[in-house]
Amino acid sequence: MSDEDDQVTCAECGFENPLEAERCQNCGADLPAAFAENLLAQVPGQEPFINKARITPAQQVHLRLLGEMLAVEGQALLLGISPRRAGYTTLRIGTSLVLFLVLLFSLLANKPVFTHPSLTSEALEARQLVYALTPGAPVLFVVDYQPGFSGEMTRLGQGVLAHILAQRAYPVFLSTHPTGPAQAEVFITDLGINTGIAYLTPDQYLNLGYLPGGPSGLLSFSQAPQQVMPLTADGNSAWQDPPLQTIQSLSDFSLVLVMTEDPDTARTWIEQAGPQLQGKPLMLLLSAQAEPSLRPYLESGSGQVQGMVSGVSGGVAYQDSAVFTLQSDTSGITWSAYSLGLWVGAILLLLAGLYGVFRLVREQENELSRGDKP
Amino acid sequence: MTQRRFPIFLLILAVAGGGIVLMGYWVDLPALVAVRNVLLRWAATLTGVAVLLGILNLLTVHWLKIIQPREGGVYSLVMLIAFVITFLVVAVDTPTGSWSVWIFRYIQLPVETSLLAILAVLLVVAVARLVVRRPDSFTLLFIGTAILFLVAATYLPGFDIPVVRSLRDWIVQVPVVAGARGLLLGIGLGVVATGLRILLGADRPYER
Amino acid sequence: MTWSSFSSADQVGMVIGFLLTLSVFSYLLRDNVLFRLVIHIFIGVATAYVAVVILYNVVWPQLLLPLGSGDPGTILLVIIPLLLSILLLARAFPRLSSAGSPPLAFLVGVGAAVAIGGAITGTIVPQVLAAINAGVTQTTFPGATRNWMDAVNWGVILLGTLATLAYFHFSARLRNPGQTPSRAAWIEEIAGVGKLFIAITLGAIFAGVYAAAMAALVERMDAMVQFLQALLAK
Amino acid sequence: MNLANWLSPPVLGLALLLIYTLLFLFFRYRPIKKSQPSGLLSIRELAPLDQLIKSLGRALESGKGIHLSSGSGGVNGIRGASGLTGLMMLARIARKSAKNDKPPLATSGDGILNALAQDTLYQSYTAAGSRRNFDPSQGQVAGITPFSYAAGAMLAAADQPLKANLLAGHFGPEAALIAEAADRSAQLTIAGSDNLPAQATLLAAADEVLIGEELFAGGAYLQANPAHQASLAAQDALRWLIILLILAGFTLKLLGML
Repeated sequence: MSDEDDQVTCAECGFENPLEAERCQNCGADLPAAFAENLLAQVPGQEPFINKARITPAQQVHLRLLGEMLAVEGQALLLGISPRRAGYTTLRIGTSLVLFLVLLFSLLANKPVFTHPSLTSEALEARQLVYALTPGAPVLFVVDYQPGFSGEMTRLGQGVLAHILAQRAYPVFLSTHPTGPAQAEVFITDLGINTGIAYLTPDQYLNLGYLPGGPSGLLSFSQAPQQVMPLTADGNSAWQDPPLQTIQSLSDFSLVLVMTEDPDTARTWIEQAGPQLQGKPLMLLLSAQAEPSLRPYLESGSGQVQGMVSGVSGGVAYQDSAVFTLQSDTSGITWSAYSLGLWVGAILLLLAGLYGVFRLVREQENELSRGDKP
Repeated sequence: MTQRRFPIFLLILAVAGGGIVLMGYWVDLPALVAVRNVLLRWAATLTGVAVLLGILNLLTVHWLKIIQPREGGVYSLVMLIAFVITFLVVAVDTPTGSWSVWIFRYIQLPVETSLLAILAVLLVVAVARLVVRRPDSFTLLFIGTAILFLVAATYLPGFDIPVVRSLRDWIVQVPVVAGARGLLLGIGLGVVATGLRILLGADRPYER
Repeated sequence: MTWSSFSSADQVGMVIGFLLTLSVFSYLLRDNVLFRLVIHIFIGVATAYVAVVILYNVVWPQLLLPLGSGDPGTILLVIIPLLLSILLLARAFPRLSSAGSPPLAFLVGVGAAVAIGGAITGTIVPQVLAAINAGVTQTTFPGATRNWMDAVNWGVILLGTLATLAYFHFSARLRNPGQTPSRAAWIEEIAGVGKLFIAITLGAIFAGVYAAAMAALVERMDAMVQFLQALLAK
Repeated sequence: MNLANWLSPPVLGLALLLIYTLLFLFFRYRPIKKSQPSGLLSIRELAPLDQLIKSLGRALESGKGIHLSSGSGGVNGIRGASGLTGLMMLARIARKSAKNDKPPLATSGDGILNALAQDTLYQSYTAAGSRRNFDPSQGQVAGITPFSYAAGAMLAAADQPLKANLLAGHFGPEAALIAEAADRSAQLTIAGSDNLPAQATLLAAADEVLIGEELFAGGAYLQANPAHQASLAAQDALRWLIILLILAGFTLKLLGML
């Protein structure tokens, strides 16, 4: 160390700084912070430095790692990545075969084997909200799921959307994802064609397209929808149809319904758009993966979310209970195939866990046997 | 020695813009709310334009792969051809036109749904690797809860075990609410910490 | 549905969809050329679609249309974001890359403010108040045991929330040399309890992700089965 | 009870924000007393980040690079905070491997994050005094929608000679595809996100995962500059304040005083 023991040399430019300085006065780079004396004792074979020298916590971490590395030098290091990958490849191919054959059999047999799920209490609330819609009531239908999740989300949302249309309400589609406009079109046209609902002419719904900017875009839209989204997804002016002229803010919609698989998207709608709703209902159609992290908002009873339907089971239950009958399912997910898939998936996860235990025991035995040899 | 340039202008732009938007959550002055709405609208528009910047970068990366004789250039050529064809069709036919929806329905949807579908297999292998990597009570509880939730979603007639389903309902209404609430509060704290470091000028990622 | 009942566009589409699905599923066997080709086509198509949507929904209505509106107020309000957008797009050319810093600084600042505001007003405060009110409203336990079960549930939720929050406590002190910095014993106890709640919560979410993946797999298998059945029943 | 309007959302929210700011400024600028130099905050062990530091060292020895993915969440809102945290960690990685001939690869699914990643790389290379070997194409956009980004990052991980992949930002469950591709090329994957489904999926798929808010401590754990230290200390202090607030509120409510 330098002889003036109350100086700290800057690593970047070699300038001598007073001990307390956190940044080098010459080039402004970070200075190493104070040495922790007892930490030094960890590094075997190091006589302690002057106790006033400084070491940053990151160097503290490195010293500890160095200490660990020195300590384990003697033992055979178990590599982080186990060399034999073959076991996992066979597991992967085996799982693929089992799942494909089971689903193929179930889809070809096409016999309703599993009983249909029943409506949860929050799905009942959601159904009441849709029943309360008067003809011509504007409904903001937010299609905010990634196209990858369209299988689950179509099965979940088709019953709700058909119910909204059966109430003669006026859905206005919007998305905060760039893929939203096409997703909404696919969703509506599939529903219109397959279910024979005749009143799905273009003037029965509006596709506003993509709202950019995530939370800040959503905040400005909820305050001034007409200025922020003047045009529809395909570029012609949006707001002259009768039910929409009066909409000046989000609270002018009779119901705001958010369809998403990402809890952050749902949370962003709750955080940014919720306060602007002034009591108007906010309903969530959630993928099964988002339900657990959104439940605290439902249970909080602070009225942030009024109704929630989640997962394929929620969609099937909603569709069974609604007053209208959908001639055929448009999403291609029959309940029995899906349920069989879940059961087989659960069994495969259990077997995979057991396989992991078996592999662990075998690796530890090899470890021991390798250790015994001179 | 490079005197670290400290562009005060960028810092003021970030802190002032952010400060006005943040104050708007609590202060209700009409002037502040008006300025805030303008700033939010600009931020939303700029975020949309930034997507174009990202697309330009993506195209340049693939273009460089084509002109440099590195292998993998063919894939980049295929990507650029697919880009040009789709861009022309969707631009002419509008994003919700029949051709555009055709491309979306028969090219983008099958690939994305299949990418998610193969996760149903990959996650099974991942669970096996998890057990080897971390054989402790946390993993046991994690896999056990997952299996219980998958099984409790549906039942074969005659095989219904009511206790499984009411156990699932209790778990999803009590421990999961508690765990999720704790996690969300924690993540909220982390987000506030990260955001404040930027608004107080301690972190300046925009500096060159 | 027989093959002829589909329009020719749908027939071509179903063939392409079928082949693309098989190519992606082939990744389960091993990474192969077909999979990479399909992925690059997918990236090209997805990117192009987004580019056009941005032009239709952002650039045209919010940057260019107002210019022609004639009223100076809106024109002024559009000039600044238009300028910032041009500076931002200058980032695509390495020579001008420092020009793009002002819009980036503005976006980072506003983004941070929306993050803080959203996190506090949308998550931290409502969840703190919910934890206090312990609003266990929808427990489905019948009649008499209701208030006894509610009390237990309120206790478990309160304990779980606080233990999970305490699990993440980061600060630690160097208790004895030679060991890593560790936390006080009582914090480790609470963290141990929190760990159980985290495992259960993440397990429930993992089941949700697996169910979503299973729904996608069933949908893809069903599409392939429908395609083959339609083809064979020509 | 005027206590109730104290707990009204706007007042409580503003109070928490002001308290946090004061705590941060206190921990940031408090004088470190001469008597206890070790009063410096140290952080509990975070195994995923220790693995990252170890693989940084191994990457230097083996001449392989590190791939950092800052996700596709942009810089807006909660997703943006996790993306920006990813960039803070990129700064540390870039400074450490500035002299390594295999520079770090920084992919993202968003134009802003990519521009900021290029700035961070430029900043770190200049600070490490080797601005010459900074090349902007180290920061790449691999895809613009979340799934096309995951597919693009999958191929980037498979094609580059990498030692480890650090996924630090906003992801969906499709990030498990990146972890799978990395595992097939015998690369280590260390992952952290603000999104809970991604955390649950990566807990199984990645080799090391930062759960809950551990990602947000990544900056402090690696960077060790005083601002990050102070922000983490303030975060912990506010955590216990919230725990006490909840306990106090709950008991008062039970006693019917609230």
